[in-house]
Amino acid sequence: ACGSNGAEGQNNEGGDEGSEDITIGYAINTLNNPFFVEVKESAEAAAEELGVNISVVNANGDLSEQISGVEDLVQQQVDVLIVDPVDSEGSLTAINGAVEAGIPVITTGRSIEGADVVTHMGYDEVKNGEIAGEFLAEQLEGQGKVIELQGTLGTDVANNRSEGFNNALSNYPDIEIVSSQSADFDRTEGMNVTENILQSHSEIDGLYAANDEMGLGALQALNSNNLSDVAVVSNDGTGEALNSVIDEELTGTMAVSPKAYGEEAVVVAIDVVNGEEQPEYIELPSEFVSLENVEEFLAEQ
Amino acid sequence: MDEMTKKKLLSLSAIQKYGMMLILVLIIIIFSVLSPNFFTYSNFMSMLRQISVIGIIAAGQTLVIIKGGIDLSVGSIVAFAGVVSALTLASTGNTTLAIIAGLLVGALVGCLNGVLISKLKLSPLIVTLASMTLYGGVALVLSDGNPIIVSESGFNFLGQGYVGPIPFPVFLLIAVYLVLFFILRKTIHGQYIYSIGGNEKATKLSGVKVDIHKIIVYTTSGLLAGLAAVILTARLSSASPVAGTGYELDAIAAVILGGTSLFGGRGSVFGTLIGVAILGFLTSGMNLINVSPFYQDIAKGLIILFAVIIDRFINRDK
Amino acid sequence: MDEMTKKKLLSLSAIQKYGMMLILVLIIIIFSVLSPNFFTYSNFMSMLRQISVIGIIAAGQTLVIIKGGIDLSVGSIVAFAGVVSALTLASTGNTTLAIIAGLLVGALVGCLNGVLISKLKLSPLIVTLASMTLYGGVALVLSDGNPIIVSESGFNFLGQGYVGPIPFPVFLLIAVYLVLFFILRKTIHGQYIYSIGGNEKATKLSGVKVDIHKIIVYTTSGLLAGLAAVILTARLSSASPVAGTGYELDAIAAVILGGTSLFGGRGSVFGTLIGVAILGFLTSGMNLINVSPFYQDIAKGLIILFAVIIDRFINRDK
Amino acid sequence: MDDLLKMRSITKSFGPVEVLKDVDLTLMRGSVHALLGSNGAGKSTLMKILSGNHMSDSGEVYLKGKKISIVDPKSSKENGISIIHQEFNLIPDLTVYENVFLGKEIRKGFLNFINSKKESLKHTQKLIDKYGLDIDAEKPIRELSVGEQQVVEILKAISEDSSILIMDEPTAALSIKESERLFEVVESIKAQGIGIIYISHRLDEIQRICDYVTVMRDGKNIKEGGISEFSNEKIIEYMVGTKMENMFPEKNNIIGEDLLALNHLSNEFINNINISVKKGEILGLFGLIGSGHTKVLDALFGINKIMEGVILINGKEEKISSPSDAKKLGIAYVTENRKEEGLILDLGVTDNIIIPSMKLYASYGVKNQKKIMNAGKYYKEKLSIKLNHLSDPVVNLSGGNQQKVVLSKWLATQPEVILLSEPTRGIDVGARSEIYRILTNLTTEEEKAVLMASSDSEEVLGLSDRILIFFEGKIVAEIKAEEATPEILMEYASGARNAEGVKIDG
Ligand SMILES: Nc1ncnc2c1ncn2[C@@H]1O[C@H](COP(=O)(O)OP(=O)(O)OP(=O)(O)O)[C@@H](O)[C@H]1O
Ligand SMILES: Nc1ncnc2c1ncn2[C@@H]1O[C@H](COP(=O)(O)OP(=O)(O)OP(=O)(O)O)[C@@H](O)[C@H]1O
Ligand SMILES: [Mg+2]
Ligand SMILES: [Mg+2]
Repeated sequence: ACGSNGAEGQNNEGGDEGSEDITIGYAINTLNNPFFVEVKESAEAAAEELGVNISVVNANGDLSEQISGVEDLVQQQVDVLIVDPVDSEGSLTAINGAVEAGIPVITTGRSIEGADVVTHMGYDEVKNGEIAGEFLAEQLEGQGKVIELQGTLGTDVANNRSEGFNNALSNYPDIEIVSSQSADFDRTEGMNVTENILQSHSEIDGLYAANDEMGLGALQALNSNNLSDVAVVSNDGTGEALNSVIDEELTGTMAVSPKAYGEEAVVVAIDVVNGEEQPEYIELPSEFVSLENVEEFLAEQ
Repeated sequence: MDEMTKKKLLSLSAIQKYGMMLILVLIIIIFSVLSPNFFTYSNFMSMLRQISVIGIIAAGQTLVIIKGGIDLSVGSIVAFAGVVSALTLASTGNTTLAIIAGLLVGALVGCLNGVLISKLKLSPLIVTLASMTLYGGVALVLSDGNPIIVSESGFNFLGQGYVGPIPFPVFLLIAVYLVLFFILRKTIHGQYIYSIGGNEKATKLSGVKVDIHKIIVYTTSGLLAGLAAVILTARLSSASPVAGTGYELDAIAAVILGGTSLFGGRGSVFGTLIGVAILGFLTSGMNLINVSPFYQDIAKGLIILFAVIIDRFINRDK
Repeated sequence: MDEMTKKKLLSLSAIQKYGMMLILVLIIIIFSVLSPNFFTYSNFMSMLRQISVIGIIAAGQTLVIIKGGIDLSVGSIVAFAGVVSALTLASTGNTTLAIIAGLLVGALVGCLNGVLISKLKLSPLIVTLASMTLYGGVALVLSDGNPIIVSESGFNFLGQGYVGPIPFPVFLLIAVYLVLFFILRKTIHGQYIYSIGGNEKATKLSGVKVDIHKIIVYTTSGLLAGLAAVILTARLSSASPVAGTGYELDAIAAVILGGTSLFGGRGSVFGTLIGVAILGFLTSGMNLINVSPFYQDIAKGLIILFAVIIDRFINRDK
Repeated sequence: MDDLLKMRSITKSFGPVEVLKDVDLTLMRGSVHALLGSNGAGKSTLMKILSGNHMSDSGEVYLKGKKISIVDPKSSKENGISIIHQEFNLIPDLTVYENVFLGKEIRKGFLNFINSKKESLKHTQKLIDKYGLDIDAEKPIRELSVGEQQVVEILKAISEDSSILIMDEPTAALSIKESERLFEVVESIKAQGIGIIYISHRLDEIQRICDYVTVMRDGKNIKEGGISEFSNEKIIEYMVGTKMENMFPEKNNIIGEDLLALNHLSNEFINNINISVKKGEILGLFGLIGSGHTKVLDALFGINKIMEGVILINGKEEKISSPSDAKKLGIAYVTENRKEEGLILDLGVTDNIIIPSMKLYASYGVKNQKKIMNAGKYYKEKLSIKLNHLSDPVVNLSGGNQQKVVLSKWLATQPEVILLSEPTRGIDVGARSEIYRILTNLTTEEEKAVLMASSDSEEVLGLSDRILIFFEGKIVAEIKAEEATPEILMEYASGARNAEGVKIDG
């Protein structure tokens, strides 16, 4: 009944009974990152296909913007809310606001302790960091020098992925992390920071980046320094990163499949509105992708 | 006839003064038409609560800009003061102490900015830019990069509670604007803020201790950023070391949109409040009518432009 | 004796003029001591290549600020022009066309800013803030939020190639500074930029077509942001719709650090180049000696403060 | 001896340039002491040391026999010294009364933090009424004419309880009527035992109100004593160093054909203005403060919109909607407010001079540095501008020399018609006569036309071929120079005599 843009027109096409008037609110963490852009797009595509309205608000990675966005969705009287929390702890209030207004909430990505949500869909970022770290260590056969590029300091993902990576490497005493710097999840920064580090550590064997953007930037820096046999491992599994794996540029990426992420969330949200029971935790597919399995992985998508 | 012309001129100048107010009203009308959920008490309270943090920061920024300066450090102060406040609460369990700690940190940072700017005659932009970087880093180090949870309900009342039907942050927002309005219009300090912004040298030649008033202005700005930090922390039940990023630009935008000149000497907090409301209502309204996020920026940019152009035509002669 | 005093004074004023240069030298010396890899040809070229993007943007911003304005839209122009350039390349495969498209987009946005600011007498801060929001959104919509890959090696030469031993972006950086230096110091237009910034009213009353020169200044700033976008795209072999975020503040910081007054009327591109180098070398140097990321911001904030304070003591009388 | 203030052996240098060399000054209680000297002699600098704007390099100041130290404006005020600066120090967006009470607001309420604007307004209004001034206390400074701003500066200074009042060219922007009022104010202040230091380039007022005279030249004391020892001729001789002939040059210009005509020009400030000027003619526009004579020039130069009427140049109707249009038609305008409208204070002298005529000193947009330097040198010589370096920012020049820079910059455009508003405001006698000579030469030798708006009747009478008198935005009389006297000008300008029976140019 509300809204004047395209979303409204879509509900006529949906054939499913019971879903005609459903409006899903989606409070997304950020769109400054291709990963989340893909999440948003897949969610919107799924909503269109299933004939429901979807209303997306963007928090730009800021906690208070997330609260505001959720509040706006509550005012809009959405039927169900998907929250991709900016922070595993800080986003609690935002969710409580919606719960109090009687709107069922699903969280994706980070789980929020103590939140009264219908279900959580996600994965363990610490574990993902560990898997990526483990893979890198194996590539280096347990020895060598590596660089770590962290995400934006003070954010959850950055902390967890770094923690996991360091956990994994703590089992490999012969691998030295020569430098660990933040590159803000940003490609340009990834390139610049890598270039700087290469000035004092020109002989490196591996590089770990907390997301694909930084990893792709780092590759740029490595290539221009003619360091083509450095193993580069990153996180996310965006389309560009996967192509880079095929091209044997990127060694591997911890793919958390943005497509599945968005689609699944919408499907589950509709089920929630229709009163179907949900498990407490739905594990999202995540898979480490390297040259070995990249074709397979792409085919599945 | 002379009387009539005068009256005409008076009412014209009223419209001029409130040009931006008309635009705010226009925005409210348009969104009310587009969504039945916009023009409701609950949505207004929700929107006002949303703008309270930026609103309070922008109030302090107004004084700074009228004075002819600028304060880029307010965003970092929000992070720093929030973290300190939350840490204090965590270690002492004392709500009052935590609030005071947050306010104090803000005021101290502001005071230091003011001293550097006035006593060493440094550029406000560079000093507060350095502060912005510096205290942002301090917030990260203090919190170890992690958000700090605050579960004290007394503290969280500041962000989540109500005074009668009015959310507490909205109550604080109104109080801050009333106090600053009073300071600017009625006190000697307020008079000096305008005159320093208008002509610092002349003010100094009139025997005014310009430095002290400058320091007070930056301290006020810091203090209000500290207050904003406490409210934000209480709203979120947690303090994040990266909270407040970019708030400085939002606040400055609201101040300038509200008719305060970047060159100092003129402006009002009332205008700023309208500026804050325009920007805030716009975002909320677009979320409410479900404008796609990518198009929100485009719409926002166009509407800001439209607003200043309309305002210019209303104020054509100035 | 009179001759001697004169000479002494001259050399003093040279130090004053180059106060920031001394600080740059200090920074270079300190990092050279701390790391054997800092003071090497390859590191210098690498650092210069890194500052080329911000450097080129800051050059344009210098003109704007000397003129008494400000341009917040440059960051978004980097995103917008980069995306347009990459899309042009993708659809036509023509490198020249892609470069022209990027430059043109920048110049057009700048020109539009200039027209709104000069013809409608709007506040530069608000107009360019609106542009920043607007064109940031346009970049997102055009690219659908995704980076656009550029694999044309001719195009990528702009960011990755070398002219002899000098990286091409560094070559462009130097060229831009030489041209702007020439414009500011040697041309009528340059003279008017200073005089508009110094006293716009008096310049207008001298029969100068102030509006045209303002428009040219904003167009130049936009054009240079477009050039920076092309270089950045070529360096990364891809254009991101969120590239350039925050570059406006970095550029403004460099300009002010370089001694240009935010109130207009004075400054130089040479100073800006030093400001850009100080900020850039600082970051690079800290990465090089592996300062913990949490402490980098603290160090950077303190060093900026330290730099302006030292500069103030050298320039005490001004 | 009842001396109030003694300054002893004051020296002051700016960088390498010594502008005060062992200067002494003694001020008696209840006296008016004239401080005289040509532009750049160091008068304002000496006074700024007294008011705490500048610190002297050496020397002492004694107040009532006691040595005092003045380190900033505040300590100067605390010693009972107040000053009317030569350059205005007003806050443009504040009202008249807020400016008058700036720094001495009337406090009330909690902890005395409240600013009682009502009281300030009341007191300001009282002052305005007391001295019979015509000024709106609630108007922002921005909307006042230069003369009105000068009045505010005076109000600001006399509203203070001080024992010493410094007036640095207080009448420079005043017309006869306001000057007369000021002299009354000076008399009454003097009667209270206050000592006044009075700086002016108008010698007849010196004779009228001053008791003692100190003449400076090049930063040194030249002569001092009671006013009876000084005739105007003597003063000029001490100031300039040589005897001076006539102030106004012999006129033998031949008035040619019509050059410029304004027909029925009106806008919000002026009403149905008809003026025609011929080649080689100097037309004087005379009026009191706020009479709108400056506004006619503003309209002609495209600064203010014209609502009705037409402008003809050489018989052809021209549309002038901006200063650049006017400049293209060969019009130059020396505006009255040099600091705000005339100069770019941070730029050098040469840079200021070439701004309107830049195209003459450049090819393909690139400046010809040599030509520019030569232009700077040429005008420095021609108008004897006193400065250290042609690249010095004009903000450091003395007031009179700044005015010469403004004049130079318009002469450099080689205009056909020169508009001037208060062209010799603050200019010393030597330079003033030089400027009169230049203007006269332009009309005799180059057949240019000059329109000069001025509130200085002596100058209007001495220089003009014809005089138009303004009152409330209208021309009330047109008089041939030979037939005019200061009394006639005043009568029309103050509205005492009305225009009937007076021939208005048609
Ligand atoms: N801040 C300054 N820096 C450098 N030189 C200065 C400064 N202020 C004044 N001067 C120089 O000192 C000299 C004396 O200036 P001052 O203003 O005292 O002259 P004045 O006698 O008041 O002249 P006028 O009659 O034109 O007002 C001039 O040559 C002027 O250029
Ligand atoms: N911007 C403005 N807004 C409103 N009123 C103005 C403005 N500028 C000038 N005025 C008024 O217009 C009147 C005429 O001004 P004008 O400058 O022509 O006076 P003037 O005769 O030249 O006086 P003076 O000798 O003081 O310069 C004055 O009363 C002044 O207060
Ligand atoms: Mg003087
Ligand atoms: Mg006048």
